Amino acid sequence: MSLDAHLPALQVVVPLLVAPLLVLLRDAGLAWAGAFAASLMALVLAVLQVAQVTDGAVLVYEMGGWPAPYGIELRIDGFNALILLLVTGASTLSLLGGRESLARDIDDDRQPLFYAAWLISLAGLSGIAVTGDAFNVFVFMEISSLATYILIAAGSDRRALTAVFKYLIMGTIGATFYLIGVGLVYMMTGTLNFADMEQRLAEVADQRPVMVAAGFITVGLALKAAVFPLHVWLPNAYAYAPHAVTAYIAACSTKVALYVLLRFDFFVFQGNLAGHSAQFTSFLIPLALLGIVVGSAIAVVQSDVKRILAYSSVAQIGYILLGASFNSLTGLTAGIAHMFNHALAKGALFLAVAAIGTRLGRLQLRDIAGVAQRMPWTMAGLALAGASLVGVPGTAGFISKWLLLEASMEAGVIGIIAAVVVVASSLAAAVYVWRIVERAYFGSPGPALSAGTAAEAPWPLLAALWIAGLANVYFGLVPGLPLELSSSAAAELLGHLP
Amino acid sequence: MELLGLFNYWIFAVLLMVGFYAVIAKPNMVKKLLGLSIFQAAVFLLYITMDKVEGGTAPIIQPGAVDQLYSNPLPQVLILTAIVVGISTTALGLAIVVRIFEAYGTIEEDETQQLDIEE
Amino acid sequence: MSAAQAIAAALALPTLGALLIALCGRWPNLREAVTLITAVALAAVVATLLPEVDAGGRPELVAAELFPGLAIAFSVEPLGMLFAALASGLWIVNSVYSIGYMRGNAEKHQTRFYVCFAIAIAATMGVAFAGNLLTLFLFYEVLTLSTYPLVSHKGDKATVTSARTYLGILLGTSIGLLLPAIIWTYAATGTLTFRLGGILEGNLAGPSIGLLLGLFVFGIGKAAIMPVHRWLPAAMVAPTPVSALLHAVAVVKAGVFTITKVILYVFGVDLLFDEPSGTWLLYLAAFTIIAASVVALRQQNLKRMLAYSTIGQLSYVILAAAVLTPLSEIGAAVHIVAHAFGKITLFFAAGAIYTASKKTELPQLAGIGARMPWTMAAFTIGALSMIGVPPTGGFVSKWFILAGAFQSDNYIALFTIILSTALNAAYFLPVLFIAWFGREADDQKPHGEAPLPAVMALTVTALATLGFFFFNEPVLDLERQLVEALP
Amino acid sequence: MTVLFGIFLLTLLVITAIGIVRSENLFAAVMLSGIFSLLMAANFFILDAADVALTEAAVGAGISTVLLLGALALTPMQERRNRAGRWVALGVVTLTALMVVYATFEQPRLGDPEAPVHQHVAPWYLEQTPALVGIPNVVTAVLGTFRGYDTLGEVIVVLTAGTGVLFLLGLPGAIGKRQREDLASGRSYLGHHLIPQVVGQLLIPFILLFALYVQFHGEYGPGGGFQAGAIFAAGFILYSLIAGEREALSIISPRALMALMAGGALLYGGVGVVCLLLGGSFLDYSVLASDPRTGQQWGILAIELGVGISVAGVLLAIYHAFAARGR
Amino acid sequence: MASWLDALSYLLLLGGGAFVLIGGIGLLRMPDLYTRMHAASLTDTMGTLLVLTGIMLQAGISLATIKLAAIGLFLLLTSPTATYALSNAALMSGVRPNAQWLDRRPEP
Repeated sequence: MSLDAHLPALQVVVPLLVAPLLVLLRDAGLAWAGAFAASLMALVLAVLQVAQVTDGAVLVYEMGGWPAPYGIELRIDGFNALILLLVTGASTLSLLGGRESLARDIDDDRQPLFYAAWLISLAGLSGIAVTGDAFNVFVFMEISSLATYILIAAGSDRRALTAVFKYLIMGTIGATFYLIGVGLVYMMTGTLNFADMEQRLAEVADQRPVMVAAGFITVGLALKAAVFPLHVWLPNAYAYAPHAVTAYIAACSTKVALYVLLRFDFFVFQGNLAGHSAQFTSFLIPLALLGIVVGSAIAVVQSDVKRILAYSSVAQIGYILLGASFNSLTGLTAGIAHMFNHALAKGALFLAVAAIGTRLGRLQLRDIAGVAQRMPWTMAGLALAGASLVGVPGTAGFISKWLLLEASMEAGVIGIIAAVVVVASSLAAAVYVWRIVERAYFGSPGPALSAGTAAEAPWPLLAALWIAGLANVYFGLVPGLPLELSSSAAAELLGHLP
Repeated sequence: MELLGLFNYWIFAVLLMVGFYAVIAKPNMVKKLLGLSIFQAAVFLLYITMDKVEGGTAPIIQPGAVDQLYSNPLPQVLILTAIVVGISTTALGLAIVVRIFEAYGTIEEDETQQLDIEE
Repeated sequence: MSAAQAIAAALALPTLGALLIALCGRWPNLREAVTLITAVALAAVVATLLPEVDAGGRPELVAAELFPGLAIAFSVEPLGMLFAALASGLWIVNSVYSIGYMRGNAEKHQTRFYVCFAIAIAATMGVAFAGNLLTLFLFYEVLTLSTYPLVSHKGDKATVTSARTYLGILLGTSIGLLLPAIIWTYAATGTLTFRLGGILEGNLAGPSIGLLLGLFVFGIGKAAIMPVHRWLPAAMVAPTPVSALLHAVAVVKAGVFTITKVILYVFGVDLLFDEPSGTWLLYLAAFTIIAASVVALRQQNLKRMLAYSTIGQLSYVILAAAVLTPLSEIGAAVHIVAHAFGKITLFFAAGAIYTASKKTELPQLAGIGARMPWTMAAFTIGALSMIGVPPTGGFVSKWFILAGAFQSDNYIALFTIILSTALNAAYFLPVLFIAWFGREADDQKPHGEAPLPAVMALTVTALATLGFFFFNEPVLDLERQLVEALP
Repeated sequence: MTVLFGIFLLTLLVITAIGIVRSENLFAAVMLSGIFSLLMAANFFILDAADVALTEAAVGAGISTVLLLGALALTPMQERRNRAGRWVALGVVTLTALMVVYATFEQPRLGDPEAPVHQHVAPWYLEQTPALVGIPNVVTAVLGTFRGYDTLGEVIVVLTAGTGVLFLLGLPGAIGKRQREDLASGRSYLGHHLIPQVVGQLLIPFILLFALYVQFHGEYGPGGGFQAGAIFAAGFILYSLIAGEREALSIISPRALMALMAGGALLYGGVGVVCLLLGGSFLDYSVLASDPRTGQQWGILAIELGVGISVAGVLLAIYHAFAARGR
Repeated sequence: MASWLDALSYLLLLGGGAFVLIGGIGLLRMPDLYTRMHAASLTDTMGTLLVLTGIMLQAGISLATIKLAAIGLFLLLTSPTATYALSNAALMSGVRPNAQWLDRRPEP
């Protein structure tokens, strides 16, 4: 077989096998280089695969040469490809930008372990994205989660520890719920392969175990994805993780859980369970709306920049979910596209925050007053990404929000409400982004700044930030790629509805 | 006997309940982890229960045995993996708890929250 | 240079200029030279577009196609052409004036000032040339944001507070009302592209039209129609050149321009004409005119008085547009120009007075005419134009509006205009009187005219005000194209 | 008979679980959880899941108890009584349990041969294993080949846990400031007690031998890399209890431990890559030898070894990380 | 197999069970740690050995028997050692045996 037939496998294997090598290293710089190289390679692999699936093709890879459902198969379609692109891109940029701040937060002899954990989490997230096997999802979910706990626990503030413990508990509960659900489905179908499940579930559809399984799986994954009432682990975890880590996980980790949620619900259940799609809608839309409202509202009153952005993430997850729960082509496209665009915006924002944090060390609003004079490029990038988060036309954020509004317009009365909520929360977003920007540009420098010799951020960080920022503009003006992928993904998912 | 067939499932439910309760109701972090492992063990029971076949044996093929029933190997494999995942989570959790105790001087969640607020 | 390139250039030049200005921040002379050059170049570029539009051409440029039927696109039509020409032309004068003013008052952050100014102009061009609602919305917001630093220029507590009011009202209304209106329009029609005669025809009917119109009118807070006018007086804390160009020309005109454009290109005159639920706009405009004039009457601070007068004058444009007759539509367009010349002159004068004598209150102006004859002469011309006395530009526009009102026997409009004219006279003439014939208080430290650039600038605009009375044909020709389609 | 025994065990299981939750002395709770695991293992055994039973016994009763004790040595033993919000918790929990019970009524009965689980994939494994892999223990076959990818994931999970614990707690002589020299030596341990020392030294070789047996007997009976690794680690932990950490760490140095951790995973992954280079797909062992079946067997042997090495390394490293943290 | 062998094995099994049961009772009734451990350990060793022998008799001469023998040997070594280690640890951590309970017993 030629090598590019192995792309799906390599996507996971490369970071997975570089990680143990890093454990053996003693030199921090070398470890970083290795991690970055692996992550970059993963990004290249992802791009190659995206190129292959844009025309609606599906890459199938049989692990160990065993045909599904007996062996584990990897399936790559538009949806997975988008997620892969997102995960690898986020990891690569965060690694590129994060080196200096990480080197400051973490002792040298611990850094190899840290970067190993980073690669493992990358492998785990990619593994979730590529696999077509329900249990395999669980395994890689745990891999990525455990690794992510390590990354967050590396935060210099002691609150990082309590935050990560909460995350560990809730994450494990989520994973176990998912496991229960899979178990029940397996019990009724005797298979673990998604596609196969869909076939065989038809016979036993609407039996209690299956419905209960649907419930468990949805709740479990919602926990992992920090869907509104289950989001309590998210703000602290984001706020106290090392800056680069925040940029990385905020961009992709919750998205991947959402991906599994959508994949499972649309692929396996909605086709078979009568009225499940209706329940899905009626159950999730209110949650999504509440999430948007509450998240935005709390974000507006926060005083710590990272917490502002963390709560905004809660709201943004609400957007994605809202789009998905409309069960319409436009809605799903909007949701999936928003996964991508929000990742761009949030990633860039947190990279900018990382830059400020690297120089100032403190991230209260009052601390960053006037920082724009010291770090003009960083702040410009932050403003740009902020615009995308608010959804200013011409940025990526606008595209998906517009689609979302279109979808809500199609959805009747509840849609009107949704549209109102979305617009209102955009206003809120404008407010909390503006609070940051105004402080940074027009605030008079506080003691922290005027005393310290805060200069512009290190160039790799700036490079990462601006790559992400410009991506926001590029995909805002030429949204072809993400739209193609997400609409094909949406069509693919909806194809499984009766 | 009809209902006895479901006994294992109910035990699974009860264990799930007990473990889950410990996780969410107990503020002590070690206790939470213990509850978590009970919680997971319950799920193991669910899987292993479904692999049993009346009159079967462990899926180790004896040479020359004709129409011998074997229990289902797949759930066993899954649970082998799941057990490992469980212990790994516990180990990591314990390490975090130790660090928390060093940083806060307590492993009761409500107390650490109190300390954070006062900070 | 092809038309499309010209459009691109019109947007790119000021942006580029802003960049250069930022880079040359260390060398004031160079910086201001760049500003002037950019301004002149921009005016030239815009001028190259004029002939084609005059000839009925509609140059277009699609910057980016977001979805099918939704793009960042530009298309030059008479109204926008006029607006662009006006803004870019006056930017030259204003730059000259700013240089005099900023140096005369030794303001801080001058670089930021010029940069933001350039960006604001770029945004104005975008608004003027926007080919669809989305593009217009985008640049509308950019304009808001880029002017915030200018308004909060002084940076002390009071200034920042009013600047926040300014931003809050403009941003809030635009996102909270204008955006939903746009979405609604898109949902109803499936397009946002401007088309003369409207795109809503047949897609929307009944009271919802009135409602949508409401969303638009209040969403476009820059038009300062009551009750969303509060930001304009607040914005008077800005340095005078800002008030002059932005709050007499660019920003506020962007507002009324947008409303007019929405009426002509989104609703379509016919639709509104047949739909009773839209007529409230007329009454609201009328009310705003009267109320604003009355408030202006009671102002003691010169700039605040001018601000309220602006509010009134803006509603003239809306009123004219809302009368919905060919002549009145022309009147609306013409009034944009006439009022621009007049009001910028007045602000220049106010700024000149402040620069020369640090006077801001009306009573202080007693006898100042003797000290600053040029300035006060210009001021007088501006004031007369506001009232609408020949031979000033103000008369021309009012004439058209009145004619339009007659055309449709619209007595509310007639009555409003006449009454407000009286009110304008009532608050401008006293000022002129005390300025020329009043005895100035004895405790005066002597002062002469303002710095030369300032005086030059205001003389030019004053002359323009006069000149517009005689040479208004080009504008009329341009705008007649708008109404050929109308009944 | 078996059913009754099963019910008896399960009831004990529930009682133990409740005991764990209720006891406020964490030490007692940990001990109970060890018993809990043993009972669970017994259950698994009467449910015909020998491998799982062995693993649960080795891990649940053995390793996790050791780890918990290691952690308790560094944290308070006593849980503070706190009854806040238990009614809410009880409500949530009951709801979950009720959902499950509700589901049970349409689930296949215990041991029902007609259950879908026994129809679709499983029979295929049972039938094809002799032909395709040619080893008697189907569990090992599925674990190693058909779902070898999952098992690779499992090894990585273990490696991650090890990495995490070392990252958080450090490992004397490798991670963190502490050096091997400031570790406690045999004196402070059971070392100066004759009986444990003699018995320990008598037993340890056999334990390691047994570990090897489990490792390589995995194809034919219950056992395999993971259990073997656990047992191996247990043997060494016993040694360091008797002789002291410093001596234990001088036998397998910290760096060597980390090398084991990584090496096992690398061995596993390496096999996969070799298959890939030999023209098969990832983890397709059939290309390793001329005869596919032999290839499969070699592959399983190799990866089981990898699992064993990795697990042993990680568990030892974790133990030392905890043990060395205190003093 | 011969019935007397069977009978013997049952006897052993029952005996073993009895010993373990007694040990359990002792564990409950004895007053302090040391006595309890004393009760538990002895009976435990004895009981398990008996049970194992019983099973061996059941199994006859086979691999299983050898395994069982190994287990028995193992237990014979470990369970006393464990008891020793435990009581030793208890003593070191300051648990004093209390022998006064005899006196505090109520008069019959």
